[in-house]
Amino acid sequence: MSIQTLFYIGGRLIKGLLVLFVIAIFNFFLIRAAPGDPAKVMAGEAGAADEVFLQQLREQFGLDQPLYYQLWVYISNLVQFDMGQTYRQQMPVFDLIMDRLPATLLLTGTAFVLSLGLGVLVGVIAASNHRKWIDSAISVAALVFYATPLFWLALMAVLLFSVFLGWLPAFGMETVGANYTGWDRVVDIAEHLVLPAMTLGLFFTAVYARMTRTSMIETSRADFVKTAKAKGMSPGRVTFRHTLRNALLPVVTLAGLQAGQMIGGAVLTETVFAWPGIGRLMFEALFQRDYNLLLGVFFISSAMVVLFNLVTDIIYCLVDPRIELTK
Amino acid sequence: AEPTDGGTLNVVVQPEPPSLMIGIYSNAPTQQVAGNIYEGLLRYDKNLEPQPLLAKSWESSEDGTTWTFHLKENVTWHDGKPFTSADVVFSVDKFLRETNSRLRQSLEYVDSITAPDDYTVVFQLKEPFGPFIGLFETGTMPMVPKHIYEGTDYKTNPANHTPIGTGPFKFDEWQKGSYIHAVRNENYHQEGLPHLDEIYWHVIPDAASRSVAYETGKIDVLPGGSVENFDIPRLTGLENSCVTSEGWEYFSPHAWLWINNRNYPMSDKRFRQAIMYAMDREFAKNALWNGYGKIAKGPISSKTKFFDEDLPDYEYNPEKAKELLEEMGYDGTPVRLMPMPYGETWQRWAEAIRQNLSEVGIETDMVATDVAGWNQKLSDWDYDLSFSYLYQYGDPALGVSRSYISDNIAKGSPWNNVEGYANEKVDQLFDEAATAFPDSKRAELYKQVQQQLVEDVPVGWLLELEFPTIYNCKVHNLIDSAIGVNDAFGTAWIEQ
Amino acid sequence: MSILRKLSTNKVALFGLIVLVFLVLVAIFGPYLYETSPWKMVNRPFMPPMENTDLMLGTDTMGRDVLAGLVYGARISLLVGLISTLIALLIGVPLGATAGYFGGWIDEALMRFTEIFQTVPSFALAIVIVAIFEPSVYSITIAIALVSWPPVARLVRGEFLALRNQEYVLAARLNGQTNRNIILREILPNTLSPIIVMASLMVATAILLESALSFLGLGDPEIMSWGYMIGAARTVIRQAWWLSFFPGVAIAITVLALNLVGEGLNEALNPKLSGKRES
Amino acid sequence: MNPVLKVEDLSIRLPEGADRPYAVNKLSYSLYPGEILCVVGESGSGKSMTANAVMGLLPKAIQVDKGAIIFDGKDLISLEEKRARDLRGNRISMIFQEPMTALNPLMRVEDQIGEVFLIHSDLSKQQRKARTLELLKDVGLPDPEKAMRVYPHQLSGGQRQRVMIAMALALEPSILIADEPTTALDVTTQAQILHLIKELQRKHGTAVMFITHDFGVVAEIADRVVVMQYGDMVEIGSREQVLNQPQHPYTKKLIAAVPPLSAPDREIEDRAGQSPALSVKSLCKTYVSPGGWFKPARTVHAAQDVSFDLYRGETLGLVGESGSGKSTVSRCIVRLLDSDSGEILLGGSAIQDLDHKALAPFRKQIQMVFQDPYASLNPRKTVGRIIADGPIAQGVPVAEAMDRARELLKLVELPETALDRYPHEFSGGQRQRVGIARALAHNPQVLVADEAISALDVSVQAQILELIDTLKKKLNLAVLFVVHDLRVAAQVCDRVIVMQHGKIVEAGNTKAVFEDPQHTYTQNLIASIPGADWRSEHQPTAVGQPA
Ligand SMILES: Nc1ncnc2c1ncn2[C@@H]1O[C@H](COP(=O)(O)OP(=O)(O)OP(=O)(O)O)[C@@H](O)[C@H]1O
Ligand SMILES: Nc1ncnc2c1ncn2[C@@H]1O[C@H](COP(=O)(O)OP(=O)(O)OP(=O)(O)O)[C@@H](O)[C@H]1O
Ligand SMILES: [Mg+2]
Ligand SMILES: [Mg+2]
Ligand code: NI
Repeated sequence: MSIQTLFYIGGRLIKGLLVLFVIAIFNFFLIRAAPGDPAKVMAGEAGAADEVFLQQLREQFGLDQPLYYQLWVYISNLVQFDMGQTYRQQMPVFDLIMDRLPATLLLTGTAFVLSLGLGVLVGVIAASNHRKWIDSAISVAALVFYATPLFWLALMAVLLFSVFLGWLPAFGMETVGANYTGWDRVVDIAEHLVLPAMTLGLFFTAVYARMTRTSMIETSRADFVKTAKAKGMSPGRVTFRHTLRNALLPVVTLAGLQAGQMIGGAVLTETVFAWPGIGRLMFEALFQRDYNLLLGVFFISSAMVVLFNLVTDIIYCLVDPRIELTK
Repeated sequence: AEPTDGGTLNVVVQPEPPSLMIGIYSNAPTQQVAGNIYEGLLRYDKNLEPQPLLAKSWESSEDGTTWTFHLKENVTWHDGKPFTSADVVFSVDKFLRETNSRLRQSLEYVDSITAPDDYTVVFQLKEPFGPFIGLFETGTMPMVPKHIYEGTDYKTNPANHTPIGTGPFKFDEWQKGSYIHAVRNENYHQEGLPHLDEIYWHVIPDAASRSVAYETGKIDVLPGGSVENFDIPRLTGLENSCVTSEGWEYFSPHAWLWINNRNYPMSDKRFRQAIMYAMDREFAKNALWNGYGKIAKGPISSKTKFFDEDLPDYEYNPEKAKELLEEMGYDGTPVRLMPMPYGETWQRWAEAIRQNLSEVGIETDMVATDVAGWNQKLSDWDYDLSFSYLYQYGDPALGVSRSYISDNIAKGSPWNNVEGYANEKVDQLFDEAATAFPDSKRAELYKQVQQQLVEDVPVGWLLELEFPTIYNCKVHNLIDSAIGVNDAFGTAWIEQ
Repeated sequence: MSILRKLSTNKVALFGLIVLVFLVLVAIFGPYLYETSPWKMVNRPFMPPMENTDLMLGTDTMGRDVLAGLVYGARISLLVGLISTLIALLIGVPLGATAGYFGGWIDEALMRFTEIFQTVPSFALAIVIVAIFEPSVYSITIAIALVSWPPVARLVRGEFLALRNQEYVLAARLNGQTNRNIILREILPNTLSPIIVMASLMVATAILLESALSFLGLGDPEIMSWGYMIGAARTVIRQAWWLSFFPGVAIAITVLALNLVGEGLNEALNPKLSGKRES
Repeated sequence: MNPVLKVEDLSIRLPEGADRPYAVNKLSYSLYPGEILCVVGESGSGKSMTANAVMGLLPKAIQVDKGAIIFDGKDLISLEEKRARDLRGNRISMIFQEPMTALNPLMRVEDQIGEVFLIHSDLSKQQRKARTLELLKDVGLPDPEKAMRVYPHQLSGGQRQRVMIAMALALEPSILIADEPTTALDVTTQAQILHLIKELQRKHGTAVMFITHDFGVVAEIADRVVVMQYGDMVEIGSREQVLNQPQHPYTKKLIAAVPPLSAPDREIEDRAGQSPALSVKSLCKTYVSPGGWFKPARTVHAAQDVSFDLYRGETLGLVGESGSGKSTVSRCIVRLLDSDSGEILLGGSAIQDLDHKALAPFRKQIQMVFQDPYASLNPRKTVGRIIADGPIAQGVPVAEAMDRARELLKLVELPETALDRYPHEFSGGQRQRVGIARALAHNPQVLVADEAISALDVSVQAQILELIDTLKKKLNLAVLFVVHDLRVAAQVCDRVIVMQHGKIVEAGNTKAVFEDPQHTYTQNLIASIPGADWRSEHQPTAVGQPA
């Protein structure tokens, strides 16, 4: 890696941080626009509360300060990578998120890898059988999965695989209380992972399959593919050595964009499957008006997007020699 | 059968509690877990009669102003320190006075709390307070360890994360977002208890997932309200599935429609009465609550002391409602209806009532909110119609009067007299009834109050809710007090 | 119109178009078949489909007619999809056009702005916006629009970047036409095909988004929509499969039809894909 | 001698809805070892189709209807795919028109060439590398060692075409099919590539099927020529025969349309007393492509100290290789680009610094005709609006502007009915007429034509050139004619300016410059013109006049 590339990455990171910073401020005000505050929610859960109690809570959370001051405190803490305390759990936001992030990364990562692998494979099969029945079958299947609401699929999957067939656990990340260690634990988690990763991944599989198919068909009309054929290569070799590599470029871009977005998109899946990730954490934080936590989740997931975009760029540069990481 | 020792109990807790420090956080999920770790001085059987717990006996003076409690002598905290009367005085007089707003109001009646010796505590009241002996349940008056909390900032004390109590189970681990784990307290002060080895409270945020968890045997106990009502018949129909409505006697949740008495047309009594006649509460009970519960006649639950059997009924009668509306000259002004954001049932209920009202000519606009927004709007009195259900805490002075007395009209809380009903006569009757002595006198006063309120319809009473607890029949003795799953599972045992 | 003719030669797209036209007809005229609102409790709850000829698709948790809900829901789903897409276009097209046409720092600034919206996970942002401004048809539509305009802006910007140095644009500049005229009359009409294709797909996505929001309990309580129906039926999926099944199928079919039409349009409008030679 | 390839009665059917039923109809000819057979014909005449049929690279939708292609005793059309594959790239190879896209952008040159050995031989890795290096040396790539390791985008067009040739000749095929391999290149590069192909062909005795539409190229390298029109072969014969005694009227027409290289005698008007319509003084323009983080900015001096005068009634040619700055200069003049320094005087007024508003009146005086007849007309507007929108923007009432558009259509020899039609309904030549009409809508004094005919077929080129010439005379225009085709420049320009690297290296009367070029660059340029000998001594045929 050249110095230039390093500078490029550094530059991108700085730009990314600036974007994150603006997002943090934007979110800060957005969230405060919501009616109610965390003290009220917590008081509400208690089933009874008076002004004194509310006031105590607000003081404790620093919510009695003027808004601009709160923003100042938040931002100046953020600059030191301190995201504050959660109101409910009374622990550092960062710790809580880091507690939950691995679960989300595991889920989205698995779904991502599966869907990308499967999607590309299926897309290639469809493209190389362009206009034959298998292409139509794949295209129709991809479209159906693309058009079916995710949560619906999730519910159906639970019904089928957990309730009727009893093959797979319906929720959670591991068997609670089993205290598995080592390999057993891996197997246990893997079992729990199947359904959520599948439901989350199916949609994206459809997306990548469609994209790969289109891109393959388009690329297969390129001149250099003709050159390759003119060399007397077998169709398989042409597909894999020439067409696929070029056709994957747009898929890589899309995948990079979506990898980041998937984290936010996992809210539904995490809810249905009780997966202890940050999507759900965000959802709960929102309704509990746990400002710090919500801002934290947003910050971290936006940071992930920035990070993934950068990684995509780097991968793109490694795959495509025409792109130089300098602008 | 004879109880057997051992086994793991898997319970659902919904939502995940904010903390287990029951002295500070008095909400239901906290108590459901922490009720096994902390204890109060007394517990209450299903007839709301006090039973010994940390106090082995108690007595009151003739005039009901001096209460003396004798504590058990072999009680230790989970960290091994002995539990004494100093802990009681600290807990009630210092800690809870500061942190527990509900108890704080009742403690207004208490003049002093003293500990003549290590195992005796004396409460001196300013005047007789009817519900006093009902205050000693774990959720209302939990004992907290003085040696840990004295002189610290209670809210930020690190021990809040690792609760120390005297209960039958000890806190072990809390995987945020997944489960809370408690294990058997070997040194529990009640001989032979607890039977269970450990308890897991599982956090499963989705109702459908919770019922699947129960079906697949991952969960043994679904406390009331943790699955959608529609699922109850199916789940109870499963093999080995038991169900009980018991364990809510102390709380007696009472549901009603908030009616903002300040604004036209709700300011007109006839309009409020029309609403009562327009609502098909029987349908709602059957369609939405699976027939569980009982239609509420008035402000006091039929399970609570001082309920008046002879109150008139507001039966479902749209014609009557229309007449009343005509009589008052209702001009068709639409009213806003704000459902309670506590799950599907309440949403559906709002839809049903909306339909009921539209059939008698009252048009409604639905206002959607989430919990925070709902709290906010109610406390700001920015609503026309909304829902709520409140606990009765075994005595009208604790759980009923708060919603109707004019002293309690204050912006900022959704739990007081939010409807803005003010009636001097009612105020006075409630006031007298709280301190009247003995109970027969109180009953007379409460009867009058109920008659008056039912006539005025400050709120639209809906249903005495029942939250059936569904559990695997292999679990025995699950519910043995008036607070049900919110109490410790000390006597519960699992058939091996 | 030649686009229509081209579409009609593509059987799959034609099928999508027919389905879509049918849905639109249902959305427009369907509700007139029912005198009362879809909220009316007409029969006993949980009546399975086909049991009563008046209630072909059965009743829901509260005894409301599922078919009536579907018919009314078509209107809302399509409307939310259409309007949010329209708003997204109204934000994205001018923004992308300005950025692409003028370039330079204007482009840089506008693209940074777009990037902000692209960096926040969009579904999460939609949830927050709806929750904060309280679920209603308006907040939902706006939230969907707010999270779906950035791709439009990027697309339009790309097209403008590519077209602004086309010779016919240069000719217009030489003719002394104003920038506004050039943007609106010269370039914009030539970017319409990709925009139309994207819009048709966005409508589909918006319908899915709306249903996802409703599923999470963030639907408009005033209005019967497919998303609401599934969201409400989700808790009784075990007792009454038909309650979530039919609206689920309705969504899938609508989205599918929109996608088919979108793809057909893409094929008809994009010579690269049509298999014919460019000329 | 036996032919290496025999095309027998070949017919290729086009899919339904195409402009004609057959891409290639009953085609028969032979290719002999060691010869270069040129296939010429206008665009769409089926040249590429034939080549693709030989290579077995026809698009799926297109089928050979009947006929045979005999190679080595086997019919390539009925040959099973696996066997045909063995021949491709091995015994028969092909190079394509677009060197920019014909190479895989993601693979190093070395790997792309090496692949041929990988498929058809069992050379070891070392051997493959050695052979590749040899090949690259053979095709005259500078620094072949380094060239092996680079990616295609790091090479210039000519270099890429050399790589393609190296790849095609890797296994010493019997037949090389070259489909317009030089069309996308500069004259000088073209000359080099043509030379290279000829040289290698001699060295290896390869038979070459060379597809082109440029008769200059034919004259330069062909042994025999096949002329095609609408899928039919209209003529076949030796180079001399076809070029000098064409038999078929179509061939005659094509050849007549090729402008001779020598400039005709022209009356040189004395302009001493006249003031120029356009005067450019010391024009400079430098492109600075912005550097990134720590990336040095790239600067290109596209115009340096460019000065010339242009008078009404004359055509001034601006010639030079690709990238020499011709377009830059012409765009600066019409103020599509802002120049860095220097003066542009239009009818005596300096316009280089005027802003959008102040420029408006001057827009009428100077107009431009663009290169690409497809890209220069807005596909969504009617021809009438395209022509009239300029005047309308300048405040002319719509009805009046439309009337004027009608007149202009007549002027450029298009029917009035064209007014309400859209550009896609017209041929390339007709569109270019619309473009000219648009430029004339303002009654300009100066007309800038940037490669206005480059994208057209030869016969159409001639018509457009004639039109411009007529209009110039009729309207007394000053024409700045930007062109890279020196044959054209020689024919139509009164004076020429030769540019190289943004500088004017030579200027003067056309005849003088062509007959006695002073600057070595000009000499080089003229020498590179393919088929320079052919028709240069010929008596000039008047442009566009049918032979
Ligand atoms: N993929 C295709 N599908 C349908 N028709 C095609 C296709 N490719 C070429 N054609 C048609 O076949 C005919 C011959 O085309 P071909 O490419 O052989 O022309 P050409 O002589 O090589 O022209 P050019 O000089 O423009 O390369 C034309 O009418 C063209 O429109
Ligand atoms: N917008 C631009 N930015 C940077 N460099 C440019 C730009 N436009 C042209 N150049 C460079 O300026 C030089 C002159 O370009 P110009 O287009 O004027 O050449 P030309 O003589 O018209 O060539 P051609 O015959 O290919 O049209 C070239 O090296 C080109 O790469
Ligand atoms: Mg060709
Ligand atoms: Mg140029
Ligand atoms: Ni590197």
